[in-house]
Amino acid sequence: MDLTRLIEAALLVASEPLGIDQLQRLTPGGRTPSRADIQQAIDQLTLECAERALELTHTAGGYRYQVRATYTAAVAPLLAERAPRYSRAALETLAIIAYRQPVTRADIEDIRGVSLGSNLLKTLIDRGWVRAVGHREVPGRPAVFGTTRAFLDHFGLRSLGELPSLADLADPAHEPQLSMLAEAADTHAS
Amino acid sequence: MDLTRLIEAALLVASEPLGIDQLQRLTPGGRTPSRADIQQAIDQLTLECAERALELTHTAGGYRYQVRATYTAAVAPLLAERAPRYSRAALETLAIIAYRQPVTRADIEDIRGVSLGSNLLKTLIDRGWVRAVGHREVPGRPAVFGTTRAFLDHFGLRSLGELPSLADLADPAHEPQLSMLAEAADTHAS
Amino acid sequence: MTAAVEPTQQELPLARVHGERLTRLPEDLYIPPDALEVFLEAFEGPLDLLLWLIRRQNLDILDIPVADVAVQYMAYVELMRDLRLELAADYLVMAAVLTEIKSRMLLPRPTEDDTEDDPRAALVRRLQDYARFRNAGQALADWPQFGRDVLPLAVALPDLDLPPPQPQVSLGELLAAMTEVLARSALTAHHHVRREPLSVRERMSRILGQLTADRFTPLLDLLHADEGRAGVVVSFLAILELVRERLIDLSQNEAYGPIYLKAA
Repeated sequence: MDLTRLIEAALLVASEPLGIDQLQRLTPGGRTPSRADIQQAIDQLTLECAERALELTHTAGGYRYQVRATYTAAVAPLLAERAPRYSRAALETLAIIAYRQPVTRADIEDIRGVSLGSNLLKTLIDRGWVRAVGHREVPGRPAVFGTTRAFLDHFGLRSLGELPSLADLADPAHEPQLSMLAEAADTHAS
Repeated sequence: MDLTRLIEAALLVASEPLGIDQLQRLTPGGRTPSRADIQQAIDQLTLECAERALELTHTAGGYRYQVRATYTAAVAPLLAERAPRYSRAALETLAIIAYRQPVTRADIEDIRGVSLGSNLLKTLIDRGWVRAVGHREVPGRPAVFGTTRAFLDHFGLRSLGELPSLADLADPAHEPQLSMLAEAADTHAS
Repeated sequence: MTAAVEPTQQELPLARVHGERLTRLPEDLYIPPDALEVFLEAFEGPLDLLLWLIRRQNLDILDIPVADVAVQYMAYVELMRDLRLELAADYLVMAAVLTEIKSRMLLPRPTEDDTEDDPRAALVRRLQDYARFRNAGQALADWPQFGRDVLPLAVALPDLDLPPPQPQVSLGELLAAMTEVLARSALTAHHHVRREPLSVRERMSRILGQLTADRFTPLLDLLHADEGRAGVVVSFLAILELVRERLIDLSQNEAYGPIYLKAA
């Protein structure tokens, strides 16, 4: 059985990204393939996708097939459920944990200037994006939180280093929904 | 947007087969494709699969991509499907059989202090880890059970003597001569 | 309600001029309360509200006219109160901070350019820090997400008659189970758990498996010289134990004659 096809089959049906270690468990003809063999097969498969609606990406957890973003809007009506939307509070909290990890709940509240809704961290933990990674040695020994590999996989990242640097984000370039709402309110006002 | 690629994307993300009617709801450039257009695209996609690990199948419900059956067995071990776990009762029964064999069902019940579920021994026998090795000459001639070669193989043991020792565990009842003799034998054997 | 809306909405454009006093323009204004509520509830806290006030007027974050901004901030907080929005205590804490900075700004400072002594410095740092994460949160929201922007495949795997996955057990689990059993039986105490070396118990099973109930097997067939003295001892002990536990029958037709075994 051809290793490239075997890897293709595994990646087509896997529900999580597969790393090279995992792919080495595919043993065509009873022989464990070398990492180089697998890398070569992956390169081949990546090439084969070039003209197609799917792509082979490399994230922290390994390799994953996905349908290119170009087609998402067109095929979305065929999907059973829509992806959930996360609140600004959740995304800001996630960003603080991603960039400043490990952080305590108090650190997050300090940066955001508001106390954290009780379910917010739980939502991120249940989603598998955040986990308690230890405790800070201060009174009360509060838990410190960090992001997970599932977080990187979800955002298609190989490492946290692929996120834009905080310095680049310092410029208040874009005003999100808020300004649009304000304009709507102003329009009503005048 | 190319109709063929759009159909490819739709078939890749759909969890159910899609019929031509459903595929006609994909409207690249706002134009509803004809059935002939769709058939042509499907033929093209079928052709593209020829050398690959997946195939485009046509069932009563419509078209869907699936991995060729040749690869199922090879990739199955990699899939995320979690193996079930044995109950505590099953683990204890297995342990008693391993450490105290040959034992009857009544022995096991006596040691555990509870009666044994009817399927429990059958589960371990079906798994190939336990077998009836004989009968005890008492009324009813109950079967006595022992562990098998497959049991040793699963745990990577050459013999039961390699099982972790219970010597350190609190066990007041010690058989003097017999065990000393046999331990001497073990020492010789190793 | 109208009265509360009025000053805020009218002051804002005028507050752009640095240092200039706000002029109240008495004018009737009306914003549907629902829209206003949605708008106000969208603020993620006092820092968010302050940032919005500053950016909306294109103010320099490093040179915030605290007195003006404090007035506007309080107007919004009052508005939230009037609308009976659930007002986080954090908003009131910030109001106190602004008031304090405002009063310290009135005190003479050693040098005008000394930013370290600027009473606004701590607030500016907090605002800048929050602004970064506010943008970072937005960047994450915009980032391509798996399942939202790029879609997972739902390619079927044809179901061959594969055996269902079997539970895996580790030696550690097995030992833990036995430990548990022994601990319990020690507690109940009515049961006396016997222990023989495992090599003997294993040999007992093996020998039992070799014997049948309908035929006698000579003892010597079960003792293999190639296992060495130790192996023979283990087999012999196993046979004795099997006899004792009434798992096998042992027969000898004459003194010193061959010994035969059969399964019970």
